[in-house]
Amino acid sequence: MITVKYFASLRSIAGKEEDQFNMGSETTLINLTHEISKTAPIIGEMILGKKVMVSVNLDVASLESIIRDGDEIALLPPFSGGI
Amino acid sequence: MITVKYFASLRSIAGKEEDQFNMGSETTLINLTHEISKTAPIIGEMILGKKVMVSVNLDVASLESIIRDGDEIALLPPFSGGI
Amino acid sequence: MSTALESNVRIQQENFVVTDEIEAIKKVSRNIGGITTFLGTGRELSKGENISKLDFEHYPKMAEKKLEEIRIQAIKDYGIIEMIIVHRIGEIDIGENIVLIVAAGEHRKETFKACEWAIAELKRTTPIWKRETTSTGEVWVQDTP
Amino acid sequence: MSTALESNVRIQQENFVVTDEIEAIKKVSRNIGGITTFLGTGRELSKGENISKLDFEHYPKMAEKKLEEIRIQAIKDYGIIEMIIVHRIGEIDIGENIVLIVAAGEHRKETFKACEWAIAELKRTTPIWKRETTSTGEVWVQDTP
Repeated sequence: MITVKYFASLRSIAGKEEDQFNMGSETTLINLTHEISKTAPIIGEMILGKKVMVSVNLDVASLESIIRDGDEIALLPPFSGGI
Repeated sequence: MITVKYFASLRSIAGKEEDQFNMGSETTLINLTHEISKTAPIIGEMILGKKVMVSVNLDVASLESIIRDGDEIALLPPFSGGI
Repeated sequence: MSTALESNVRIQQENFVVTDEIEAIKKVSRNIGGITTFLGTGRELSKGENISKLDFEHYPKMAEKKLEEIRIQAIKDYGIIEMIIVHRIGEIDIGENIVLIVAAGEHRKETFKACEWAIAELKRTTPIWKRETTSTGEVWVQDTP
Repeated sequence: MSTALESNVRIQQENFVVTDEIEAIKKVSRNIGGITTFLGTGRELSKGENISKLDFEHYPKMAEKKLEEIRIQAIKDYGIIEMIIVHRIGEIDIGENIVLIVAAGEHRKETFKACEWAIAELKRTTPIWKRETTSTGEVWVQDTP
Protein backbone atom coordinates (compact mmCIF):
# COMPACT_ATOMS: atom_id res chain seq x y z
CA MET A 1 0.00 0.00 0.00
CA ILE A 2 1.02 3.56 -0.65
CA THR A 3 0.09 6.17 1.94
CA VAL A 4 -0.94 9.64 0.72
CA LYS A 5 -0.97 12.47 3.29
CA TYR A 6 -2.90 15.71 2.84
CA PHE A 7 -1.74 18.90 4.56
CA ALA A 8 -3.23 22.33 5.32
CA SER A 9 -5.71 23.45 2.62
CA LEU A 10 -5.38 20.07 0.89
CA ARG A 11 -6.75 18.32 3.96
CA SER A 12 -9.90 20.45 3.81
CA ILE A 13 -10.31 19.70 0.10
CA ALA A 14 -9.68 15.98 0.54
CA GLY A 15 -11.84 15.89 3.65
CA LYS A 16 -9.36 13.55 5.31
CA GLU A 17 -5.80 13.40 6.61
CA GLU A 18 -4.59 10.49 4.56
CA ASP A 19 -5.48 7.81 2.03
CA GLN A 20 -4.18 4.38 1.14
CA PHE A 21 -3.78 3.22 -2.46
CA ASN A 22 -2.85 -0.23 -3.70
CA MET A 23 -0.68 0.42 -6.77
CA GLY A 24 1.24 -2.86 -6.93
CA SER A 25 4.93 -3.08 -6.15
CA GLU A 26 6.08 -0.14 -8.29
CA THR A 27 4.52 2.73 -10.22
CA THR A 28 5.05 6.44 -10.90
CA LEU A 29 3.71 9.52 -9.15
CA ILE A 30 1.80 10.36 -12.30
CA ASN A 31 -0.05 7.07 -12.17
CA LEU A 32 -0.87 7.64 -8.51
CA THR A 33 -2.16 11.10 -9.45
CA HIS A 34 -4.55 9.56 -12.00
CA GLU A 35 -5.78 7.19 -9.29
CA ILE A 36 -6.34 10.12 -6.88
CA SER A 37 -8.21 12.00 -9.64
CA LYS A 38 -10.83 9.26 -9.84
CA THR A 39 -12.29 10.29 -6.47
CA ALA A 40 -10.84 13.82 -6.13
CA PRO A 41 -10.38 15.38 -9.58
CA ILE A 42 -9.64 18.82 -8.08
CA ILE A 43 -6.63 17.43 -6.23
CA GLY A 44 -5.45 15.63 -9.33
CA GLU A 45 -5.57 18.89 -11.26
CA MET A 46 -3.65 20.70 -8.52
CA ILE A 47 -0.88 18.13 -8.66
CA LEU A 48 -0.65 18.15 -12.46
CA GLY A 49 -0.84 21.97 -12.50
CA LYS A 50 1.99 22.14 -9.91
CA LYS A 51 -0.23 23.99 -7.45
CA VAL A 52 1.02 21.58 -4.82
CA MET A 53 4.38 19.91 -4.37
CA VAL A 54 4.69 16.20 -3.82
CA SER A 55 7.13 14.48 -1.49
CA VAL A 56 8.15 10.83 -1.45
CA ASN A 57 9.52 9.58 1.86
CA LEU A 58 10.18 13.16 3.06
CA ASP A 59 11.93 14.42 -0.09
CA VAL A 60 10.33 16.56 -2.77
CA ALA A 61 9.89 14.52 -5.95
CA SER A 62 8.92 15.07 -9.59
CA LEU A 63 5.88 13.48 -11.20
CA GLU A 64 8.10 11.07 -13.13
CA SER A 65 9.51 9.63 -9.92
CA ILE A 66 9.13 5.90 -9.33
CA ILE A 67 7.27 5.05 -6.13
CA ARG A 68 7.14 1.70 -4.42
CA ASP A 69 4.85 -0.25 -2.16
CA GLY A 70 5.19 1.12 1.40
CA ASP A 71 6.25 4.63 0.32
CA GLU A 72 4.83 7.69 2.08
CA ILE A 73 3.62 10.35 -0.34
CA ALA A 74 2.58 13.82 0.85
CA LEU A 75 0.74 16.57 -1.00
CA LEU A 76 2.21 19.90 0.08
CA PRO A 77 0.46 23.21 -0.61
CA PRO A 78 2.72 26.28 -0.82
CA PHE A 79 4.55 26.69 2.49
CA SER A 80 3.87 29.64 4.78
CA GLY A 81 6.06 29.03 7.82
CA GLY A 82 8.27 31.65 9.34
CA ILE A 83 6.48 34.96 9.43
CA MET B 1 38.89 78.16 30.50
CA ILE B 2 38.76 75.38 27.95
CA THR B 3 38.63 71.79 29.22
CA VAL B 4 40.53 69.11 27.29
CA LYS B 5 39.66 65.48 28.02
CA TYR B 6 41.94 62.55 27.23
CA PHE B 7 40.51 59.10 26.54
CA ALA B 8 41.84 55.53 26.36
CA SER B 9 45.45 55.43 25.07
CA LEU B 10 45.60 59.24 25.10
CA ARG B 11 45.06 59.29 28.84
CA SER B 12 48.11 57.07 29.35
CA ILE B 13 50.18 59.30 27.09
CA ALA B 14 48.97 62.52 28.74
CA GLY B 15 49.29 60.97 32.20
CA LYS B 16 46.02 62.62 33.21
CA GLU B 17 42.30 62.61 32.51
CA GLU B 18 41.91 66.25 31.63
CA ASP B 19 43.58 69.65 31.32
CA GLN B 20 42.46 73.26 31.52
CA PHE B 21 43.71 75.92 29.11
CA ASN B 22 43.11 79.64 29.21
CA MET B 23 42.83 80.68 25.56
CA GLY B 24 40.85 83.90 25.90
CA SER B 25 37.27 84.18 24.77
CA GLU B 26 37.68 82.65 21.30
CA THR B 27 40.34 80.71 19.37
CA THR B 28 40.68 77.77 16.97
CA LEU B 29 41.37 74.10 17.61
CA ILE B 30 44.67 74.49 15.82
CA ASN B 31 45.78 77.18 18.28
CA LEU B 32 44.76 74.96 21.18
CA THR B 33 46.78 72.13 19.62
CA HIS B 34 49.88 74.34 19.56
CA GLU B 35 49.31 75.11 23.23
CA ILE B 36 48.99 71.39 24.05
CA SER B 37 52.18 70.68 22.06
CA LYS B 38 54.22 72.90 24.42
CA THR B 39 53.95 70.35 27.22
CA ALA B 40 52.97 67.24 25.24
CA PRO B 41 54.47 67.39 21.72
CA ILE B 42 53.53 63.76 20.98
CA ILE B 43 49.87 64.54 21.50
CA GLY B 44 50.13 67.65 19.36
CA GLU B 45 51.60 65.56 16.54
CA MET B 46 48.82 62.98 16.88
CA ILE B 47 46.17 65.68 16.51
CA LEU B 48 47.85 67.33 13.52
CA GLY B 49 48.53 63.92 11.93
CA LYS B 50 44.84 62.97 12.40
CA LYS B 51 45.77 60.00 14.55
CA VAL B 52 43.10 61.15 16.99
CA MET B 53 39.77 62.83 16.38
CA VAL B 54 38.77 65.93 18.24
CA SER B 55 35.29 66.73 19.55
CA VAL B 56 33.94 70.09 20.65
CA ASN B 57 30.98 69.92 23.01
CA LEU B 58 30.27 66.29 22.02
CA ASP B 59 30.48 66.76 18.24
CA VAL B 60 33.45 65.82 16.08
CA ALA B 61 35.13 68.98 14.78
CA SER B 62 37.81 69.97 12.29
CA LEU B 63 41.03 71.73 13.29
CA GLU B 64 39.75 74.99 11.78
CA SER B 65 36.77 75.04 14.15
CA ILE B 66 36.34 78.05 16.38
CA ILE B 67 36.26 77.19 20.07
CA ARG B 68 35.10 79.41 22.88
CA ASP B 69 35.73 79.88 26.57
CA GLY B 70 33.86 77.15 28.47
CA ASP B 71 33.93 74.62 25.63
CA GLU B 72 34.67 70.97 26.32
CA ILE B 73 37.24 69.50 23.94
CA ALA B 74 37.98 65.77 23.86
CA LEU B 75 40.82 63.90 22.17
CA LEU B 76 39.45 60.65 20.81
CA PRO B 77 41.71 57.78 19.72
CA PRO B 78 40.25 55.42 17.09
CA PHE B 79 37.11 53.82 18.49
CA SER B 80 36.93 50.12 19.27
CA GLY B 81 33.48 49.60 20.74
CA GLY B 82 31.14 46.87 19.64
CA ILE B 83 33.07 43.66 19.12
CA MET C 1 20.96 11.09 14.42
CA SER C 2 23.15 13.18 16.69
CA THR C 3 21.99 14.98 19.81
CA ALA C 4 22.78 18.20 17.94
CA LEU C 5 19.76 17.57 15.73
CA GLU C 6 17.47 17.17 18.71
CA SER C 7 18.58 20.34 20.43
CA ASN C 8 19.58 22.68 17.60
CA VAL C 9 16.55 22.38 15.34
CA ARG C 10 13.17 21.98 16.96
CA ILE C 11 9.50 22.23 16.14
CA GLN C 12 7.40 22.61 19.25
CA GLN C 13 4.10 23.89 20.59
CA GLU C 14 5.50 25.58 23.68
CA ASN C 15 7.11 28.99 23.61
CA PHE C 16 10.91 29.39 23.59
CA VAL C 17 13.10 31.83 25.53
CA VAL C 18 15.54 33.73 23.32
CA THR C 19 18.10 34.20 26.10
CA ASP C 20 18.15 30.45 26.81
CA GLU C 21 18.87 29.63 23.16
CA ILE C 22 21.62 32.26 23.02
CA GLU C 23 23.24 30.98 26.20
CA ALA C 24 23.09 27.43 24.78
CA ILE C 25 24.84 28.47 21.58
CA LYS C 26 27.48 30.45 23.50
CA LYS C 27 28.54 27.21 25.23
CA VAL C 28 29.59 25.72 21.87
CA SER C 29 32.78 27.77 21.60
CA ARG C 30 34.75 30.44 23.45
CA ASN C 31 35.52 31.97 20.08
CA ILE C 32 32.03 33.25 19.39
CA GLY C 33 32.19 37.01 18.93
CA GLY C 34 28.92 37.70 17.15
CA ILE C 35 25.44 36.22 17.43
CA THR C 36 22.70 37.33 15.03
CA THR C 37 19.18 36.33 15.96
CA PHE C 38 15.99 36.58 13.96
CA LEU C 39 12.71 36.35 15.83
CA GLY C 40 9.44 36.20 13.92
CA THR C 41 6.34 37.25 15.83
CA GLY C 42 2.63 37.31 15.08
CA ARG C 43 1.55 40.60 13.48
CA GLU C 44 -1.91 42.05 13.91
CA LEU C 45 -2.29 43.07 10.26
CA SER C 46 -2.00 40.99 7.11
CA LYS C 47 -2.87 42.54 3.76
CA GLY C 48 -4.89 45.16 5.61
CA GLU C 49 -6.99 42.70 7.57
CA ASN C 50 -6.98 42.38 11.34
CA ILE C 51 -5.76 38.99 12.47
CA SER C 52 -7.10 37.59 15.72
CA LYS C 53 -5.26 34.26 15.73
CA LEU C 54 -2.59 32.28 13.93
CA ASP C 55 -2.31 28.54 13.68
CA PHE C 56 0.71 26.65 12.39
CA GLU C 57 0.79 23.08 11.11
CA HIS C 58 3.81 21.09 9.97
CA TYR C 59 4.63 17.81 8.27
CA PRO C 60 6.35 15.97 11.11
CA LYS C 61 9.77 14.49 10.34
CA MET C 62 10.03 16.24 6.96
CA ALA C 63 9.93 19.71 8.56
CA GLU C 64 12.62 18.78 11.11
CA LYS C 65 14.70 17.22 8.31
CA LYS C 66 14.54 20.44 6.27
CA LEU C 67 15.51 22.58 9.28
CA GLU C 68 18.52 20.35 9.92
CA GLU C 69 19.53 20.64 6.26
CA ILE C 70 19.33 24.44 6.57
CA ARG C 71 21.46 24.37 9.73
CA ILE C 72 24.14 22.16 8.14
CA GLN C 73 24.28 24.23 4.96
CA ALA C 74 24.42 27.54 6.87
CA ILE C 75 27.41 26.33 8.90
CA LYS C 76 29.16 25.06 5.78
CA ASP C 77 28.39 27.88 3.34
CA TYR C 78 28.80 30.86 5.67
CA GLY C 79 31.52 29.54 7.98
CA ILE C 80 29.55 30.17 11.13
CA ILE C 81 30.16 28.13 14.29
CA GLU C 82 26.62 26.99 15.10
CA MET C 83 22.96 27.63 14.29
CA ILE C 84 19.80 27.00 16.28
CA ILE C 85 16.36 26.97 14.61
CA VAL C 86 13.11 26.73 16.56
CA HIS C 87 9.63 26.95 15.00
CA ARG C 88 6.42 26.80 16.98
CA ILE C 89 3.25 25.07 15.83
CA GLY C 90 -0.35 25.21 17.02
CA GLU C 91 -2.25 28.31 18.06
CA ILE C 92 -0.26 31.53 18.37
CA ASP C 93 -1.61 34.88 19.51
CA ILE C 94 -0.66 38.32 18.18
CA GLY C 95 2.74 39.38 19.53
CA GLU C 96 3.77 35.85 20.43
CA ASN C 97 6.97 34.22 19.20
CA ILE C 98 6.69 32.09 16.05
CA VAL C 99 10.18 31.31 14.82
CA LEU C 100 13.74 31.83 16.04
CA ILE C 101 17.01 31.55 14.18
CA VAL C 102 20.28 32.04 16.05
CA ALA C 103 23.54 32.21 14.09
CA ALA C 104 26.80 32.33 16.06
CA GLY C 105 30.20 32.98 14.54
CA GLU C 106 33.61 34.48 15.16
CA HIS C 107 32.72 37.71 13.35
CA ARG C 108 29.48 39.51 12.78
CA LYS C 109 29.24 39.60 8.98
CA GLU C 110 28.84 35.88 8.39
CA THR C 111 26.26 35.61 11.17
CA PHE C 112 24.03 38.27 9.56
CA LYS C 113 24.30 36.58 6.15
CA ALA C 114 23.67 33.08 7.52
CA CYS C 115 20.70 34.18 9.62
CA GLU C 116 19.04 36.08 6.78
CA TRP C 117 19.59 33.19 4.36
CA ALA C 118 18.24 30.65 6.85
CA ILE C 119 14.89 32.37 7.44
CA ALA C 120 14.38 32.79 3.67
CA GLU C 121 15.31 29.15 3.10
CA LEU C 122 12.99 28.01 5.89
CA LYS C 123 10.08 29.81 4.24
CA ARG C 124 11.02 28.27 0.89
CA THR C 125 11.70 24.64 1.80
CA THR C 126 10.18 23.71 5.13
CA PRO C 127 6.70 22.13 5.15
CA ILE C 128 5.01 24.44 7.64
CA TRP C 129 1.67 26.13 6.97
CA LYS C 130 0.04 29.14 8.58
CA ARG C 131 -3.70 29.62 9.00
CA GLU C 132 -4.89 33.14 9.80
CA THR C 133 -8.17 33.84 11.54
CA THR C 134 -9.70 37.22 10.71
CA SER C 135 -13.18 38.70 11.05
CA THR C 136 -14.01 37.19 7.64
CA GLY C 137 -12.99 33.66 8.61
CA GLU C 138 -10.03 31.33 8.47
CA VAL C 139 -7.60 31.06 5.58
CA TRP C 140 -4.48 29.03 4.86
CA VAL C 141 -1.79 31.48 3.83
CA GLN C 142 0.02 30.55 0.62
CA ASP C 143 3.20 32.59 0.45
CA THR C 144 5.40 30.44 -1.73
CA PRO C 145 4.30 29.48 -5.24
CA MET D 1 15.15 64.48 26.16
CA SER D 2 12.39 61.90 25.83
CA THR D 3 12.08 58.80 27.94
CA ALA D 4 12.72 56.87 24.73
CA LEU D 5 16.32 58.04 24.84
CA GLU D 6 16.78 56.84 28.39
CA SER D 7 15.40 53.39 27.77
CA ASN D 8 16.22 52.64 24.14
CA VAL D 9 19.91 53.51 24.08
CA ARG D 10 21.96 52.73 27.14
CA ILE D 11 25.55 52.42 28.23
CA GLN D 12 25.86 50.47 31.44
CA GLN D 13 28.21 48.33 33.52
CA GLU D 14 25.68 45.65 34.41
CA ASN D 15 24.75 42.84 32.07
CA PHE D 16 21.55 42.95 30.01
CA VAL D 17 19.02 40.20 29.30
CA VAL D 18 18.25 39.78 25.61
CA THR D 19 14.74 38.47 26.21
CA ASP D 20 13.87 41.49 28.37
CA GLU D 21 14.95 43.90 25.63
CA ILE D 22 12.99 41.96 22.99
CA GLU D 23 9.86 41.92 25.16
CA ALA D 24 10.25 45.67 25.72
CA ILE D 25 10.47 46.38 21.99
CA LYS D 26 7.49 44.10 21.26
CA LYS D 27 5.33 46.35 23.45
CA VAL D 28 5.90 49.29 21.06
CA SER D 29 3.54 47.96 18.36
CA ARG D 30 1.26 45.04 17.61
CA ASN D 31 2.45 45.25 14.03
CA ILE D 32 5.95 43.97 14.68
CA GLY D 33 6.51 40.85 12.60
CA GLY D 34 10.30 40.60 12.59
CA ILE D 35 12.97 41.35 15.17
CA THR D 36 16.63 41.08 14.25
CA THR D 37 19.08 41.12 17.12
CA PHE D 38 22.84 41.38 17.11
CA LEU D 39 24.71 40.36 20.23
CA GLY D 40 28.45 40.93 20.48
CA THR D 41 30.30 38.79 23.00
CA GLY D 42 33.88 38.60 24.26
CA ARG D 43 36.00 36.26 22.15
CA GLU D 44 38.96 34.35 23.54
CA LEU D 45 41.20 34.98 20.55
CA SER D 46 42.26 38.26 18.96
CA LYS D 47 44.86 38.23 16.19
CA GLY D 48 46.04 34.84 17.42
CA GLU D 49 46.54 35.94 21.01
CA ASN D 50 44.64 34.57 23.99
CA ILE D 51 42.60 37.24 25.72
CA SER D 52 41.97 36.88 29.43
CA LYS D 53 39.96 40.08 29.98
CA LEU D 54 38.30 42.96 28.19
CA ASP D 55 37.73 46.45 29.49
CA PHE D 56 35.50 49.06 27.85
CA GLU D 57 35.63 52.80 28.41
CA HIS D 58 33.35 55.45 26.93
CA TYR D 59 33.06 59.21 26.66
CA PRO D 60 29.95 59.84 28.77
CA LYS D 61 27.19 61.90 27.14
CA MET D 62 28.87 61.85 23.69
CA ALA D 63 28.59 58.04 23.43
CA GLU D 64 24.90 58.09 24.42
CA LYS D 65 24.30 60.95 21.98
CA LYS D 66 25.86 58.95 19.12
CA LEU D 67 23.80 55.85 19.96
CA GLU D 68 20.63 57.93 19.93
CA GLU D 69 21.62 59.39 16.55
CA ILE D 70 22.11 55.85 15.21
CA ARG D 71 18.70 54.78 16.56
CA ILE D 72 16.91 57.77 15.01
CA GLN D 73 18.63 57.34 11.65
CA ALA D 74 17.97 53.58 11.57
CA ILE D 75 14.25 54.13 12.14
CA LYS D 76 14.15 56.84 9.49
CA ASP D 77 16.36 55.31 6.80
CA TYR D 78 15.24 51.69 7.05
CA GLY D 79 11.59 52.18 7.99
CA ILE D 80 11.80 50.01 11.07
CA ILE D 81 9.45 50.51 14.02
CA GLU D 82 11.95 50.74 16.88
CA MET D 83 15.58 50.07 17.81
CA ILE D 84 17.23 49.37 21.15
CA ILE D 85 21.00 49.71 21.62
CA VAL D 86 22.81 48.67 24.80
CA HIS D 87 26.59 48.72 25.26
CA ARG D 88 28.36 47.60 28.40
CA ILE D 89 31.43 49.26 29.86
CA GLY D 90 33.96 48.18 32.46
CA GLU D 91 35.48 44.72 32.84
CA ILE D 92 34.02 41.98 30.68
CA ASP D 93 35.01 38.31 30.75
CA ILE D 94 35.29 35.96 27.77
CA GLY D 95 31.84 34.83 26.65
CA GLU D 96 30.05 37.71 28.35
CA ASN D 97 27.69 40.10 26.55
CA ILE D 98 29.24 43.33 25.26
CA VAL D 99 26.76 44.99 22.94
CA LEU D 100 23.17 44.43 21.87
CA ILE D 101 21.23 45.90 18.96
CA VAL D 102 17.56 45.04 18.54
CA ALA D 103 15.74 46.16 15.37
CA ALA D 104 11.99 45.59 15.18
CA GLY D 105 9.89 46.09 12.06
CA GLU D 106 6.85 44.91 10.18
CA HIS D 107 8.90 42.72 7.86
CA ARG D 108 12.19 40.98 8.24
CA LYS D 109 14.30 42.52 5.47
CA GLU D 110 14.46 46.04 6.86
CA THR D 111 15.28 44.74 10.34
CA PHE D 112 18.32 42.80 9.06
CA LYS D 113 19.57 45.82 7.12
CA ALA D 114 18.99 48.27 10.00
CA CYS D 115 20.64 46.00 12.56
CA GLU D 116 23.73 45.35 10.42
CA TRP D 117 24.07 49.04 9.59
CA ALA D 118 23.69 50.06 13.24
CA ILE D 119 26.48 47.86 14.59
CA ALA D 120 28.85 49.07 11.83
CA GLU D 121 27.86 52.68 12.54
CA LEU D 122 28.34 52.18 16.28
CA LYS D 123 31.89 50.96 15.70
CA ARG D 124 32.55 53.91 13.39
CA THR D 125 31.06 56.83 15.31
CA THR D 126 30.59 56.00 18.98
CA PRO D 127 33.38 56.98 21.41
CA ILE D 128 33.89 53.63 23.12
CA TRP D 129 37.27 52.00 23.51
CA LYS D 130 38.30 48.42 24.23
CA ARG D 131 41.35 47.35 26.19
CA GLU D 132 42.44 43.74 25.83
CA THR D 133 44.48 41.95 28.46
CA THR D 134 46.62 39.12 27.11
CA SER D 135 49.65 37.22 28.44
CA THR D 136 51.84 39.95 26.94
CA GLY D 137 50.06 42.80 28.71
CA GLU D 138 47.29 45.30 28.17
CA VAL D 139 46.59 47.09 24.92
CA TRP D 140 43.99 49.61 23.73
CA VAL D 141 42.51 48.21 20.53
CA GLN D 142 42.43 50.65 17.65
CA ASP D 143 40.05 49.31 15.04
CA THR D 144 38.95 52.46 13.26
CA PRO D 145 41.49 54.72 11.58
